[in-house]
Amino acid sequence: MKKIEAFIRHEAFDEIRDKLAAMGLPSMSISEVKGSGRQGGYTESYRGAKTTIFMRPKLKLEIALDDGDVERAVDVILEHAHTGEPGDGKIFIIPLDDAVRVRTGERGDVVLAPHSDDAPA
Amino acid sequence: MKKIEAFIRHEAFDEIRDKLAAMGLPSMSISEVKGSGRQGGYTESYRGAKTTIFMRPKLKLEIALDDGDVERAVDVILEHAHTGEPGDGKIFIIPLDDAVRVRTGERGDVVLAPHSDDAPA
Amino acid sequence: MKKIEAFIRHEAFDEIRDKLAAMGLPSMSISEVKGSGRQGGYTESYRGAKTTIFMRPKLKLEIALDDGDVERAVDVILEHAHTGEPGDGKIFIIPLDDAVRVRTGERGDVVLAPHSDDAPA
Amino acid sequence: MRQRSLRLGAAAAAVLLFGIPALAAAADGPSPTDVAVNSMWVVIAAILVLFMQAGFAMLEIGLSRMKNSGAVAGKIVINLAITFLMFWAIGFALGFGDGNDFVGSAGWFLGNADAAGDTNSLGLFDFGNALAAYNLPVEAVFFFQAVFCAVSLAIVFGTMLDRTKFIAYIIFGVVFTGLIYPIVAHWTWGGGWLFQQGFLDFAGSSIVHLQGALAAIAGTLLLGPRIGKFREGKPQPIPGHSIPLAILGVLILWVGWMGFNPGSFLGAVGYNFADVAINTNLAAAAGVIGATIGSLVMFKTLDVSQMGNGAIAGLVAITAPCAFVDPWAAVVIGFVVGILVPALVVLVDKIKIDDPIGCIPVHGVSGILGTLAVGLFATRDRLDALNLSGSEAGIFYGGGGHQLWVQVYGVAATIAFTFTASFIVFALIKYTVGLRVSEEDEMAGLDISEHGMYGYPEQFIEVPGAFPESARTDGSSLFAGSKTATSSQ
Amino acid sequence: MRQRSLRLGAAAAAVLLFGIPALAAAADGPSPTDVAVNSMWVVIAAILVLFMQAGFAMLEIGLSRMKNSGAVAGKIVINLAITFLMFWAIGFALGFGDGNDFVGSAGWFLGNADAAGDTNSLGLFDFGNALAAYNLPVEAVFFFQAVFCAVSLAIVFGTMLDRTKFIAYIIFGVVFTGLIYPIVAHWTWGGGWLFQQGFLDFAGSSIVHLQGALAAIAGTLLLGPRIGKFREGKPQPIPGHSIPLAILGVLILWVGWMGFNPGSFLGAVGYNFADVAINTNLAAAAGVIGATIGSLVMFKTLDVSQMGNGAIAGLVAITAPCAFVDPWAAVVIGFVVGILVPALVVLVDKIKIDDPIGCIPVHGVSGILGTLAVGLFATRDRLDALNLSGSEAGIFYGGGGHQLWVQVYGVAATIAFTFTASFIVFALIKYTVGLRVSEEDEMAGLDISEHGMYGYPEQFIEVPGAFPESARTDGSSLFAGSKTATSSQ
Amino acid sequence: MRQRSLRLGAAAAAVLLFGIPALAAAADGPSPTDVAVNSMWVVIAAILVLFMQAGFAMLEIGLSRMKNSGAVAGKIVINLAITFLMFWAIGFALGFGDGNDFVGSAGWFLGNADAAGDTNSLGLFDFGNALAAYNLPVEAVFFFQAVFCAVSLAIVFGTMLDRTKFIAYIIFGVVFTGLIYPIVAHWTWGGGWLFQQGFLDFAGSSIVHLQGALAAIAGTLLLGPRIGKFREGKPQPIPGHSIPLAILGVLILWVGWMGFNPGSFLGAVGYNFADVAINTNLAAAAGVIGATIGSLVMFKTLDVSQMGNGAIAGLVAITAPCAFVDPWAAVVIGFVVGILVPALVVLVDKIKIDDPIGCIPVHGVSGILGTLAVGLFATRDRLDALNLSGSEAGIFYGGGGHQLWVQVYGVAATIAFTFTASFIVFALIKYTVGLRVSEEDEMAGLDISEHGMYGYPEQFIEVPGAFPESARTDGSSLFAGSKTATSSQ
Ligand SMILES: Nc1ncnc2c1ncn2[C@@H]1O[C@H](COP(=O)(O)OP(=O)(O)O)[C@@H](O)[C@H]1O
Ligand SMILES: Nc1ncnc2c1ncn2[C@@H]1O[C@H](COP(=O)(O)OP(=O)(O)O)[C@@H](O)[C@H]1O
Ligand SMILES: Nc1ncnc2c1ncn2[C@@H]1O[C@H](COP(=O)(O)OP(=O)(O)O)[C@@H](O)[C@H]1O
Repeated sequence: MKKIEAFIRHEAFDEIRDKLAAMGLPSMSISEVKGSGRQGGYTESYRGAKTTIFMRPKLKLEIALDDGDVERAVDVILEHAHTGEPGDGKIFIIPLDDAVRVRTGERGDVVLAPHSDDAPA
Repeated sequence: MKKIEAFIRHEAFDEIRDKLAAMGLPSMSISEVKGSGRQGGYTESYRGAKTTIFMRPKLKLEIALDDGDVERAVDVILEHAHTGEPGDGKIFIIPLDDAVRVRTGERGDVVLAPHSDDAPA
Repeated sequence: MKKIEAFIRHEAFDEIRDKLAAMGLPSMSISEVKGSGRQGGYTESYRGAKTTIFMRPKLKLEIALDDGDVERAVDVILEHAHTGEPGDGKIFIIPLDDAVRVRTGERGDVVLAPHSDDAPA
Repeated sequence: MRQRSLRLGAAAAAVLLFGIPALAAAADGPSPTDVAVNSMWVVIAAILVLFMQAGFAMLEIGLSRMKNSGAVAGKIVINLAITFLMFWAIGFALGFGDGNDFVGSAGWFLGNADAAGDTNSLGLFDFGNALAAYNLPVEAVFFFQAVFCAVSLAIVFGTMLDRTKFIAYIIFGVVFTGLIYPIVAHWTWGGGWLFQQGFLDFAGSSIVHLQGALAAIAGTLLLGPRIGKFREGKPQPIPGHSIPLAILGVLILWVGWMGFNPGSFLGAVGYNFADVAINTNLAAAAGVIGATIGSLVMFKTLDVSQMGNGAIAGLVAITAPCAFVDPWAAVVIGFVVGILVPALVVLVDKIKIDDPIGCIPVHGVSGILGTLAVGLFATRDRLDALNLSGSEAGIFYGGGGHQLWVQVYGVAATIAFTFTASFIVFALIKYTVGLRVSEEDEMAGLDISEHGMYGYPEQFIEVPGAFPESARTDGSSLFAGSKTATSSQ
Repeated sequence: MRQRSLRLGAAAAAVLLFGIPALAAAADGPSPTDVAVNSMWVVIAAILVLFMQAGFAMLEIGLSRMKNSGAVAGKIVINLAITFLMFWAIGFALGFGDGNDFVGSAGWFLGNADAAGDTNSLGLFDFGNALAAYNLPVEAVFFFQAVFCAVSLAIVFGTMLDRTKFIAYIIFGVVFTGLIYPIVAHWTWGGGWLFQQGFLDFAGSSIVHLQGALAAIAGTLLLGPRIGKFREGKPQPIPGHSIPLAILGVLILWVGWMGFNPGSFLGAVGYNFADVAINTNLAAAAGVIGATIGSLVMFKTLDVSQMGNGAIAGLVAITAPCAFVDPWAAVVIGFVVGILVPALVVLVDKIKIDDPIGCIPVHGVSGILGTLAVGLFATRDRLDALNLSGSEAGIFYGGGGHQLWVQVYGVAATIAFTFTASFIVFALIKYTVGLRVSEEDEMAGLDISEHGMYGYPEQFIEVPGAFPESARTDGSSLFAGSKTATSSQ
Repeated sequence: MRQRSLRLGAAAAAVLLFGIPALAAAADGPSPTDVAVNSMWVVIAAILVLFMQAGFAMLEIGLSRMKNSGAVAGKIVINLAITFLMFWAIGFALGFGDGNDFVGSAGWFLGNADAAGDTNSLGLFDFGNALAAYNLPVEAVFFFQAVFCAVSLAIVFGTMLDRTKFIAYIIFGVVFTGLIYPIVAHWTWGGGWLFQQGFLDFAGSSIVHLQGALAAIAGTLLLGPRIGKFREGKPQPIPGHSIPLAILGVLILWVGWMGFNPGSFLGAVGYNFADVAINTNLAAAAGVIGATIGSLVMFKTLDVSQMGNGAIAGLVAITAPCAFVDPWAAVVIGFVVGILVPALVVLVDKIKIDDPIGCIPVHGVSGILGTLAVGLFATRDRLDALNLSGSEAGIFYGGGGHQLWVQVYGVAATIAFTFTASFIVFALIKYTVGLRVSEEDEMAGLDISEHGMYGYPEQFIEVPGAFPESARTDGSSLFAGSKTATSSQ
């Protein structure tokens, strides 16, 4: 069991979700973050005072999945989040000890098994 | 040392926190996320154009704790976040290498020890 | 490869980022969270009804880095986030299995190597 | 046409010229200039009162939850629309047309108004003509009275925020503006039985504000509090989502009241409407001070929403007496209702009524107190200047308790009728189409469950772009009962 | 000075006293009191119309994306400024000065106006003097006409939200307020050729609203839809970020219209402006009802932005006929355009035009239908009262089809001229300084890319404090083409 | 009663009829119609000025931090309340009552005003009666002057946003509206010594705006900049949280100014207030253009808040000269102050004053320049029309430097008195109850630390539901010094 945490551009998300859902991996969470990396800052100017903002808005994508699905998911993200410009983001893979489905109390691999978009397990 | 990451319904949070605090586990963090899973999307309609939103608002709960407290905490979350309907969410358990308390610089298990609600360690 | 997750006061962030960037670790992400711990709640009052809010706004800082950089980064955070009052926050260190740079597709340690502020790898 | 003795309607502008001897012009009919001046003032006042809809919108939106803000906005717009149409069709005729002591029956659809600007072209009732009032086209009177009715309706739904079905707003709006409000208005401003008893309500503390509050209470009792308002019997704060918009609303209402009260002379020439404006401002100001002190004493905090409520409480309370009392009395009246507001807010919480915008203290209690205040503070001089020989001065001005008594039963009659009628209508709604949305819809927010889109769609997380349409989407009708967007499977 | 027969301009206020026989005063020149009354009404009406800028600002801001909200705000302010200056310099002279049948040529910079309050001190054209109209200082007329022009310009850019370069707003604004709008206004309100044909547009359904919409369409065609509006040919919702602000905008516009239409008599003494106010309100109300029903039928939801659009559609449509038709006709007109709005919104989507605020249905189609409605519903009585002997009653009042025909070619002429002229200007802009921001800037939002700062800088994540200035920051000029803040390296 | 020669007050409306010979009516006392017309205009103008409070609220809220937005809203409401009560009790008497050259002493609590609508029923001072001015009830004059005072007070606190204790607002408000403002107002508008020198300030560039700015500077100097405003000596952007609300504020202020300046004739019959409206609009427009150019040149960006500041700078500057200068001069005045705004904003930053809303450039410097502009651009014709024989035409109109000199020392006297008095009051506050909140409270935001609740409680993360009350909660009084909500343990 692994968790993918990907920091990506907002624009990339729609296609990534569509593709993952089509692959049986519609389960995921997103949140808003701000990040810095190799992408430069930008200038904000207000009433004559200027400042450089290094932290740019990014989307954080979290997907818990079976070990066997990790590469597939990474490939999808790489494909759609890639522009080649700095700011494309990074993907991190984190080990998971366990997963629990709240609705059923099930634990372990079954919780992360691929499934179609809206079929309750 | 483990970290629990639970994606739950907003409504469940109050009781979960009360119960965890009563158990000596008041330390936690929450954030807003949007997620999809087995729960279906919903329709937004605006000026005649319709779209299905798959990503629904959820609350992400993060709790770092001692290995020994994990099951207790999972049980509390399961008890209060459970409705039996799709959308109840998932709990993930992640290994932690270390924990540091910024106020004191302490490290390791002591940082995650259960404590009463507002007693500085 | 590790990931640092630090829950800190907002005020501390600027200096932490400056220092980390100066050390070659400008890559990071932040997000808004609310948290409780040893810091007490505060009272909100509205139209005569009062309530205690235990969850206070905090900043969550996420930094993926090489194992060798972890202590340096922790030290920086400790230095600037520390006030000695409850509410200073905590730092968690999480093992990473892998890291991928979306722009280049590179994987592993190279992705997390220190770099100057805005030099594309 | 009914015969009436020399009772002179306060707000109905059947008023002798105010401190100006020459009535010759009036005898010959007003000059074109005077007609223009009178209708300009009344139309401008009506525009200011129309603007109050924006004030109510901002106040109610500001004090609602984010997820219901669009629903509140939509409600204001449709209710304003309903008011104009219903008042035009039947409300104005029932309220202001000639008829019997209880209800009018002339002027349906403004029929026979000739657009030529003759004064009182509808010949509504002799009330005006005999006294040189209504020296302006009937359309100006209609405009003014219609926006008053719209204010009363806007008040109704403030208490019912965040959980009421949209269709309930519509149905109740039709009945209230077409029937309930006009009937009560007729009693006083249409020359009906209360008016004949000497009941005084210059600009509507009871007729407009109390009525709105009564309907609100009736609706709320049938509706119940919002989910989460009471936990283990204790009231919980459910703060409105935008104090800035709420205070914008308060300021717009304050401005609008400059039409509401001073415009209620229904004319300009011969009236000292500036005096009424001053009384109105002083009461509002004293209301703010009162509520601020009250909030500090009771809550130990400077609650901004309470300050705003204080202003409105002062404005509501001075609405009935504004032309009959001296400035110092206006200050006293405003201060008293202002300082009561925080206590009343707590009391309303205590009796487990959920009143998000403070409608009951502000429009209900302050409306009653303001109406009664006429019986305490009205001065003989001012009544005489308005030729109100059928009414007595207040207790503090040697008039004895008579006027207070009249005010009391005027208020009582209004309460009895409006509460009962509203309760019946809301009950009918409740047991037919339903009054309250489902629990799921309430949790999800009315915006998404009834209007298909959030009021602030980009907050808090913008999910970028759009998603392909899905077969799973739920297109069931809003009017068919409880549609929910949150649990669509 | 041109000779003109006894054609009487509706909106131009060359109107006989309305239902009042005594013209003596007019013959001797108006009294100081009448001048004060007339100018007070027109100035107040102008202030209300000026206030509509706040309405457009809120409506357009509310229906734009959060990241572009500051740009919309800035656009409104600078366009208002441009209008006043251009209209003062040349617009008023071209539009309302004496001249030929197509354009005026007197009164540049309000020159020769003497500030002394003489009526028509510019001696613009005999239109007024001959008929006792313009009984007010020329400055009041100027103020009123200038804010009308500002409304027309505000409409233009609603459709072009979220993607247009700021410089394009400025350039087009200068040409539109200095040239395009005044010329068309002159045709009718300046006593030009359309006026002489008996064309009737009381307050500007075609002159103000349709013109704005035409320029908007021209601009939009050259601009293209927002990124993401159409996905695989299907229109996607790009919801505005704040329904509360949008509805505040609608309510302010509704209030402002109480100046727009009733003020278009350009005087008060002798006019039943309250009647016009009633027609206006009824049409707005019926528009709301129509759009609500339409939205429910077409979209199966109570779309709040559509309710607001319905109100404005009703207001736009009644603008031309408001003084010529009876209240029932106002209701019909408002309802028809209201119920059409949702269908038209879908249609506009179908033909792949991206119109975020519904400008085309609301100001375009409703403007046309309102103008044509004069040919259907105008009553002989009302035309006579206004002494409009050159115009015919509508079809439903036995006037035959003549007036409708005149209205049709008036609309056609307006469309032909304004669309062509606007298209040319926008095309020139497009191929010189550019009309649309770069894709990067559009994604980043106009606020940051053109104005250096977000409209809501604290949302959604507040990055606390400030960062040291960096050499990397991009200081290239906004006017030098596409500056982007998102990809500065 | 003081003897006064035939000095004629500009703004005080002691003005001969403007271009109209017949003064007969005035000799016999004004007709009821004229009284109605005059008071209608002044009351409506006062309502517009009252509405400016909503403008200041939105502007200041928009330019404040989210966490302080509720505090700003509360401040506006309570200050408005204080103004009405203090001005009624003593301010009006000190400012406008008959008295000596420095201060008035009649009309406390509007005493003896008889509500009957007699003109000048207080018999305040002979200023008006002798000259046929004050042809309206004293209540109208009071209303107008009270809302002017409220504007001046609203200005004070803009600069002091985000860090001032609420109690300081209240105390200073009481002193300023009860004492400081009335005294300076008396010098000119009460017929005092400045007026007798021929000093001209038609609607208050110096009396209202400069005074507000002076008090603001005094307060700010004692208060210091916000935390984070200067880092290592460099000014940092602390952007306001809502440009849309700020621009709504600007537009409301612009609209309100249509009452502010044209209403300052204090009457309608015989005055060309439309002319003043035009000058006012042109200056605002030119101010926008100026500030836009200035922002582009200085900042290389189209700063929306600067555009708004430009509008207000133009409005402030034209306030003194609006009735005395020709339109072209209004354009010049507006443009000059507009283009200066961005430079002044930078300058204020340079001298380490933290002025979040640009009060110093906009109300201070523009107020001074506007007042001085009278000495440059006033025309003899206009002064004669207003019968201002005691004042000279401006330098550009052959009047020599005399009037400029008078304007200079009028400004100097205002600066000396108001700055000193305000500084003393703020210093007393600082060293008693305290002027600034604790650092903790400032970081947490004034909303939560002083008002118990955020202005936008749902942003950014809604913590759902409510929590059980805790013993740990801090109930210490707000007035007992520094209560903080952030560190309550
Ligand atoms: N080491 C890291 N830790 C946490 N977040 C990171 C890290 N590196 C990058 N990110 C996130 O990814 C986003 C994009 O990074 P980017 O500048 O594209 O990285 P790179 O220079 O490697 O291409 C950043 O804004 C940040 O949110
Ligand atoms: N594999 C996953 N990775 C990340 N988040 C998930 C995952 N599965 C579920 N979630 C989160 O939990 C929420 C609820 O999921 P739900 O639909 O109840 O899952 P299930 O179908 O297993 O019951 C989702 O909206 C999402 O935020
Ligand atoms: N065990 C934990 N799990 C998750 N977040 C935590 C935990 N402990 C602390 N936090 C985060 O750190 C913030 C500050 O904690 P604090 O009260 O300072 O902890 P301590 O009492 O150990 O000093 C909290 O508001 C919360 O966001």
